[in-house]
Amino acid sequence: MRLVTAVIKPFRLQEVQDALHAVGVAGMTVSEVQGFGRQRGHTEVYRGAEYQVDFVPKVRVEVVCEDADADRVVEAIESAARTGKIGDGKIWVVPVEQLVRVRTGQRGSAAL
Amino acid sequence: MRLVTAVIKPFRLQEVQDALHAVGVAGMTVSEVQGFGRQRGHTEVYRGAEYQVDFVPKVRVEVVCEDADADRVVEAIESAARTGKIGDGKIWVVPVEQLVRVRTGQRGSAAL
Amino acid sequence: MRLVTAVIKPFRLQEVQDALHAVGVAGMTVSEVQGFGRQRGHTEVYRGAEYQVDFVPKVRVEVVCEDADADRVVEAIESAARTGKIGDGKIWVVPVEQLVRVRTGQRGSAAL
Amino acid sequence: MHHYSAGDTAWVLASAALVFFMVPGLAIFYGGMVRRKNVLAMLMQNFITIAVVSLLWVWVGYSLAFGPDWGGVGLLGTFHFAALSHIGQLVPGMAGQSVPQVAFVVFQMMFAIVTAALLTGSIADRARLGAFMVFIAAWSIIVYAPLAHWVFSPEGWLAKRGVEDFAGGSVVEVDSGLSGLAIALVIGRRRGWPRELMRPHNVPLSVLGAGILWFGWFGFNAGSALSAGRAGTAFVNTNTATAAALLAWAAVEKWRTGKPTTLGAVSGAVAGAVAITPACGFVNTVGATVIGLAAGALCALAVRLKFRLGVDESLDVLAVHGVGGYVGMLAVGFFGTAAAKGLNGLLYGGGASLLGHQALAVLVTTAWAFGATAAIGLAVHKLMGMRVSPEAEVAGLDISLHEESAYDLEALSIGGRARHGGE
Amino acid sequence: MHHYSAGDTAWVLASAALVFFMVPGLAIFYGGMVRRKNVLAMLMQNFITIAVVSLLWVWVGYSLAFGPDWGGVGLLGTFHFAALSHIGQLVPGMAGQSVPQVAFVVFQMMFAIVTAALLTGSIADRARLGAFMVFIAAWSIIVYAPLAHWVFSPEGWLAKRGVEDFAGGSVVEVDSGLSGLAIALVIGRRRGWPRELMRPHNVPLSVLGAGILWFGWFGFNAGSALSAGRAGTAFVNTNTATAAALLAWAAVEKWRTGKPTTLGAVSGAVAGAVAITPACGFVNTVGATVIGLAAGALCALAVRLKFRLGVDESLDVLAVHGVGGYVGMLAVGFFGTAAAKGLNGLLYGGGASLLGHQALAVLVTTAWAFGATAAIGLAVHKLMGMRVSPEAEVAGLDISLHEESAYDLEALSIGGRARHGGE
Amino acid sequence: MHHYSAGDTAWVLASAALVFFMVPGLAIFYGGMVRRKNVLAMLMQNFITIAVVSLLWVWVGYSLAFGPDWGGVGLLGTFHFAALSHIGQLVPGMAGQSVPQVAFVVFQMMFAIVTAALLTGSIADRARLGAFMVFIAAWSIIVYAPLAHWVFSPEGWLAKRGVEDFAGGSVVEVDSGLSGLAIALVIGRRRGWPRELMRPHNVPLSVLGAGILWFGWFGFNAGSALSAGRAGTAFVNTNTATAAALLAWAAVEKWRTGKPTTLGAVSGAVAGAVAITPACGFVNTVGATVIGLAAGALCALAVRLKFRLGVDESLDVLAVHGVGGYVGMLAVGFFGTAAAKGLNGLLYGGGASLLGHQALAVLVTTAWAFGATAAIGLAVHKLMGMRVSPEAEVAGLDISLHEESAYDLEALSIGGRARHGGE
Ligand SMILES: Nc1ncnc2c1ncn2[C@@H]1O[C@H](COP(=O)(O)OP(=O)(O)O)[C@@H](O)[C@H]1O
Ligand SMILES: Nc1ncnc2c1ncn2[C@@H]1O[C@H](COP(=O)(O)OP(=O)(O)O)[C@@H](O)[C@H]1O
Ligand SMILES: Nc1ncnc2c1ncn2[C@@H]1O[C@H](COP(=O)(O)OP(=O)(O)O)[C@@H](O)[C@H]1O
Repeated sequence: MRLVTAVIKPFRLQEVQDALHAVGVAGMTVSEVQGFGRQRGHTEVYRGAEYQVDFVPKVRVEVVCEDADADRVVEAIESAARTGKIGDGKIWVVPVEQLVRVRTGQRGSAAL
Repeated sequence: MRLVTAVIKPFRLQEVQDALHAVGVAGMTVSEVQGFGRQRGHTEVYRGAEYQVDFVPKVRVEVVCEDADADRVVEAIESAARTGKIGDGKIWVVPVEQLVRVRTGQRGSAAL
Repeated sequence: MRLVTAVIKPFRLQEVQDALHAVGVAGMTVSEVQGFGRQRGHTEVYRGAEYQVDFVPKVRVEVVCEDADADRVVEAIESAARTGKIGDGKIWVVPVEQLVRVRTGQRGSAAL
Repeated sequence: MHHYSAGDTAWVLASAALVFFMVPGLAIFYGGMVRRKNVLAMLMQNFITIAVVSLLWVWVGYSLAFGPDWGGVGLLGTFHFAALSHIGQLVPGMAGQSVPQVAFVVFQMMFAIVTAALLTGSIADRARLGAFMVFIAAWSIIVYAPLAHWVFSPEGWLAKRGVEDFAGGSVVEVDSGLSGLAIALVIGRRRGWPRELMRPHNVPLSVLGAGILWFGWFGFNAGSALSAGRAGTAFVNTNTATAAALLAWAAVEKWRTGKPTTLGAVSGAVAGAVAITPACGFVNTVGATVIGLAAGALCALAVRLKFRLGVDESLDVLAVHGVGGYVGMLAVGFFGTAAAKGLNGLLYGGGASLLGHQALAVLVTTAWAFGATAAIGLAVHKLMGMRVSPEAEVAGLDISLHEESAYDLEALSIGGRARHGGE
Repeated sequence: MHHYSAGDTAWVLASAALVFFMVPGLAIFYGGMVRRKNVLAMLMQNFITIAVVSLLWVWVGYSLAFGPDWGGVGLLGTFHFAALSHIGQLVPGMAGQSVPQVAFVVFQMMFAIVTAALLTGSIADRARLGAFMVFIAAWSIIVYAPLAHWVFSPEGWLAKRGVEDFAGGSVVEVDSGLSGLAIALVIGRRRGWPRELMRPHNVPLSVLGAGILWFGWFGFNAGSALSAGRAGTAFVNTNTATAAALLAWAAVEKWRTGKPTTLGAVSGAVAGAVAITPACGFVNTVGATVIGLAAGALCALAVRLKFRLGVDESLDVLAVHGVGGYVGMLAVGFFGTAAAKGLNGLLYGGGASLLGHQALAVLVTTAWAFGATAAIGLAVHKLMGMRVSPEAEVAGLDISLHEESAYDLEALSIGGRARHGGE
Repeated sequence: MHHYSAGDTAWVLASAALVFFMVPGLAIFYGGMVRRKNVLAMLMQNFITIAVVSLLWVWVGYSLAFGPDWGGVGLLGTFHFAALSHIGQLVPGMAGQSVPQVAFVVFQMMFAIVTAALLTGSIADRARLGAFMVFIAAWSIIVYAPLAHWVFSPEGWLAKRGVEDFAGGSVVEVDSGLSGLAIALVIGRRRGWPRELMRPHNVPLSVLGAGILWFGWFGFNAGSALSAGRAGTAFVNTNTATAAALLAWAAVEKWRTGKPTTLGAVSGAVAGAVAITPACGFVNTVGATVIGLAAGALCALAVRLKFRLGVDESLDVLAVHGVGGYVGMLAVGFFGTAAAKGLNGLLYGGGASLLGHQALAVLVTTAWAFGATAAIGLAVHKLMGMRVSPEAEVAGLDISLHEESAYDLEALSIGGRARHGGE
């Protein structure tokens, strides 16, 4: 199995969700993260104290899927998250050795 | 080494923590995430504007452990997190190539 | 490619960021997590109700990098995050099979 | 020398302070309802409104509204009191004045501020600050001051016709509701509305704001008696209608979705306070209760209208203040009773004439507020552009317009560097 | 015609507004102390209480409490003033009335509201809204109104016996404390209490609430003088005792755990204000200081009691208002001094008779509040079920009962879809 | 017997309550500006200040400030009114007293509290609580009470010289600004300042605090008239200057960085209210407007000074209250007009003599506040250590000093266990 992790722009989440649904992904786990990269942060000023905020709010989406589905999942996320502007984010894929559904104790594909 | 990641119901965290302790796990990293899956979200209404909130608050637990301990760790989490109701969550296991304890620079098992 | 994940003390983030920059890392993803380990939490009291808070706020830094760079990245984080006191955190390395830059669709090293 | 009552003056000054406090209350009521990325911009617009209207009021607005009538036609006051000159004189045309005119100036100033501040709710999350300032300044002088003259000044043409508006059902409520609609139409919908999630980012803040509004409304309504001795009736009726409307709104929600909401309940309270505003000195407990129930129910139904019409009048100034104001103004025609004060309405044997005056006031206010506001709004929009760029809207106004971020609630703040004092 | 003082009336109306403001203050004081998932439900209960008690009060409650006594036995008022009829008359039996009765109605209304609202603290995080409404309505009429008649109405049997309760040590404080205990016993413990982490979700909100309470208490206590000229003593004593109690509570915490807490300090302030409530008009600076110190220390110790007893009286209404009320009521028997007003207490040569009256009032209030509240609570619980389902309790009342969520503080709100206006 | 005015007393008591409310307002104004890990400590310091100064004031402070002068030299009052003995008498030397002395005691008490509370802003995030308490107690008695005597008591030496300070430009504002600078120098910079990110953790809280301050300032300034009838001018001028300063500060920011900030705007409002404090009863609309504009602009420029000087006077008490106080005190010398009250200033044909008195007051206050505060601060620091350990500072004062955590905003609170009632 594979774990696909995507770091995307927050306002693309809904599209990504829909795209994943379209390729048959039934579940995912999402969290809020801060990204640092080519996309610049911004300046904030409070009573003359100027701060450079380096980080940009991003959303991380994690999907565990069958090995065979990984490419499709990556592509679905990719096209749904793309705006073409700097900071669209990254997707990476990691091998998963075991997956368990807690409720039933099912292992592997059955746990999806 | 292995990285065991579990996405569980927040109110089971304490039990999971205790169960991990019982199998000799000395450390873990926990974060708040939003889950999407079979468990339905809920509706919110604000002055007639109705929103479907798809995500359910979950807790992610990450434990790095010896290869040999992975199964025991998974099982400990599994039984502690199980309520038998939809949305109990998933556990997945990923291979880890290196582990470092920052304080001492220890590598591998010694870093646990 | 490799995914280097570090769980560090929050107030070392800036140093880690600088150290990563120094070894040529151009991007990273950061999130707030709660850590449990040798470092003790603290007590809180509210009108006589005493709570033991087990978790300590930590920051997780994730960096995807070339296989060849992984060691350098680990070492950079390690020395920047080290205070020598309990709770300095862990770093672990996981293999990555694919990396994609969403904006351009670039794969692998080109996506960094 | 004219003799003033220290007690009445104490009450009017305390009331003025209470009405002032409604604006920070309104700011957080609205601020809690917008998304996190726009909350400071909302607060900023409210405080800017306080500042701009305050200065305009003492320099010219008050005089236009309450100065000696220009030509005796009841359309506008003169500049006689501009910059508070001649302020030691009596308020023109007002009977039995027991408070110094300067106290009346500050009391009425707070009304001018609150009314203007309400408009921030209609255009939440998308207005440029500079254009907003120009708009709100023009609006306060061109729309508000004349209307205040017509109804609140004893020399105004609607007042002379016998319109009964105790504390501003027309001048404040219908006015802001219709002006809000107009300016919302001018500025256009928020990006993503009504498709995207735009839920309130901090409901407790809004609830506290509503609590402050309720608190301040005692000054607003009971202060309008301009006399401590006559304020009690307005005070109790304000509370009764507000309470009744809270329950009515919650009941409508219970009926429609099965679950009453907290934001709905406090919105109901505001609707009730709005509706009793013109009526509080003219009705009894029965009237206050019925007005509250009606306002709560009707405003609760009215908030869904904008989705039907496709108008992003964002925080429901029309549905709450407009509709509530209509209910209250017309209700005086039914429930007004000479046993309290003023004329008898339809239900107390006074016939339809009072109702007629009230309807006239409502019509005039509707037309004036909508028309004049639309005209000003279009002019400002044309000349300066009232709307931020799409990028700024997506990023949020707080960062885009103000370089600030509302919250930094991480356990340990991370991810930034200081530059020394901005040098 | 009776002559009223505009100054006194201004003070009583301003005080009524201040006391009103205590309820939103209380709502956020309590709201900050509950877990995030229940904060709106707490606010909702408080605002619902305002609405329900307000309406009941003007329609019947006031008349039962302050109407002409039924049969002269001092147990209950008649319906003479129901719906505020005959409100132009004087308050029965009250000497030297310098404010119109309608001002007295609103002032006393706020007391009825605050007292009822305190009970929301005892049953935090688990009550169904409908059943709560029925309970609080019944409680206000059956428990509160008679007690107010007994002590606050000059025609009440305890008042006639010489009980001295300046602003409600018995009627408000002991009453709410014991009623809170009773209803907490009826409704039962929260799931997971006392094992689970239930820490306050927003302490600054609670601290602000406490600040509002302190502010409003000046109206509560000094307003109870019903005269501006005689209010100063009550005002200064209120502040002195509140200040002393804050320090005493902090000192107890310093002694017990080494670290004084902010929530403890402001809870101490509330305890001090509670304790001086019955006494503020009857004592001097020495009395106020000692009462504050005693209340702060004793209430700080009392909050641990519920863990011993295993009673989840969730936000310590008993420990703060009950215990504080006892301290204050009895302290009048010791520190009361005719140099201020009223009779001399034990320490000022007045013997034990005043202390006896105070003890009587405390005993009667304790028995009545606990017994009658338990009876009403059991009846409502039996008939309707006062408690939400276990699932609703785990998910939190905000989502389960109100379909809302208090905060959306993510940098950029995510994870939801709109349905158009709920159609 | 002396005859009091109920109306004036009602106004002064209401004003006292309003001024009290400024302190919780200030607490959240400051609390929102610090980092999340220190917010409760900030609130705690403010509430502790209320408690400590309240008790000291009634027991001795008031008497030192307003008691019959010791030896007639105008330096200090005697203990005549200690513990509020002889409080039925008149305030020594004050003409035309229409409110009972006890009302004056509470009104002035609030000034003593607010002024002391301002100092919490200078030493944010690093002070030990115990040492802070000792410092603030000593400061209130040694620095504040004498200064209040010199300026506010009619028997004080500066008052007798003809210094015009309507509501505390010297006693409150310059005093707190310079005392703040002194104590900030004594306690030293925060770890990491000015390098690290120290952005405000909750700006809406600060904005609400500013709203409360503005609201309360009407009591502060217009209450200082000690008469309802004469309060109106102070009231309107307060609002005018505050409004003008808000705009001026925002304009400076627009000019300097291109983007006006919300925190800046409300800071401007505070600066304007500060500057009009000494002047509000002595100037007209022109004066109030100019004073506001000047204060807003100058204070906005002054906040950058500390970065140049390398002094971590953390929340800008010097830049806002010090500089604002200077502007206001000196402006009286220019804009004072006998048409309002007091003497004519330079611009109204009064010559430079009034300006001279004002300059004298400012110089004396500067020297006294800075010198005496530095001395007390050094003494306390030497004896007890005013500063927490580096570890406590990094972990945050809330956890380190108070064992509490301000927020638990997770959707579902996790990660802790209860121990039963701390046993
Ligand atoms: N090497 C990396 N490791 C982990 N996350 C990264 C890395 N580089 C970028 N990211 C994440 O991807 C986001 C977008 O990257 P950025 O360089 O800004 O834009 P783009 O990918 O469009 O070139 C960053 O905000 C960060 O969260
Ligand atoms: N394919 C997936 N990849 C990552 N996380 C998943 C996936 N499927 C489910 N999850 C996580 O597991 C949680 C529980 O899944 P759900 O389908 O609701 O219940 P169950 O596992 O009991 O069938 C989800 O909320 C989500 O966080
Ligand atoms: N086995 C583990 N798996 C995942 N994270 C861990 C593990 N052990 C420790 N951690 C993380 O590392 C942090 C530091 O660990 P701790 O044991 O407190 O100190 P140290 O690493 O200095 O011995 C913890 O707070 C936790 O976030």
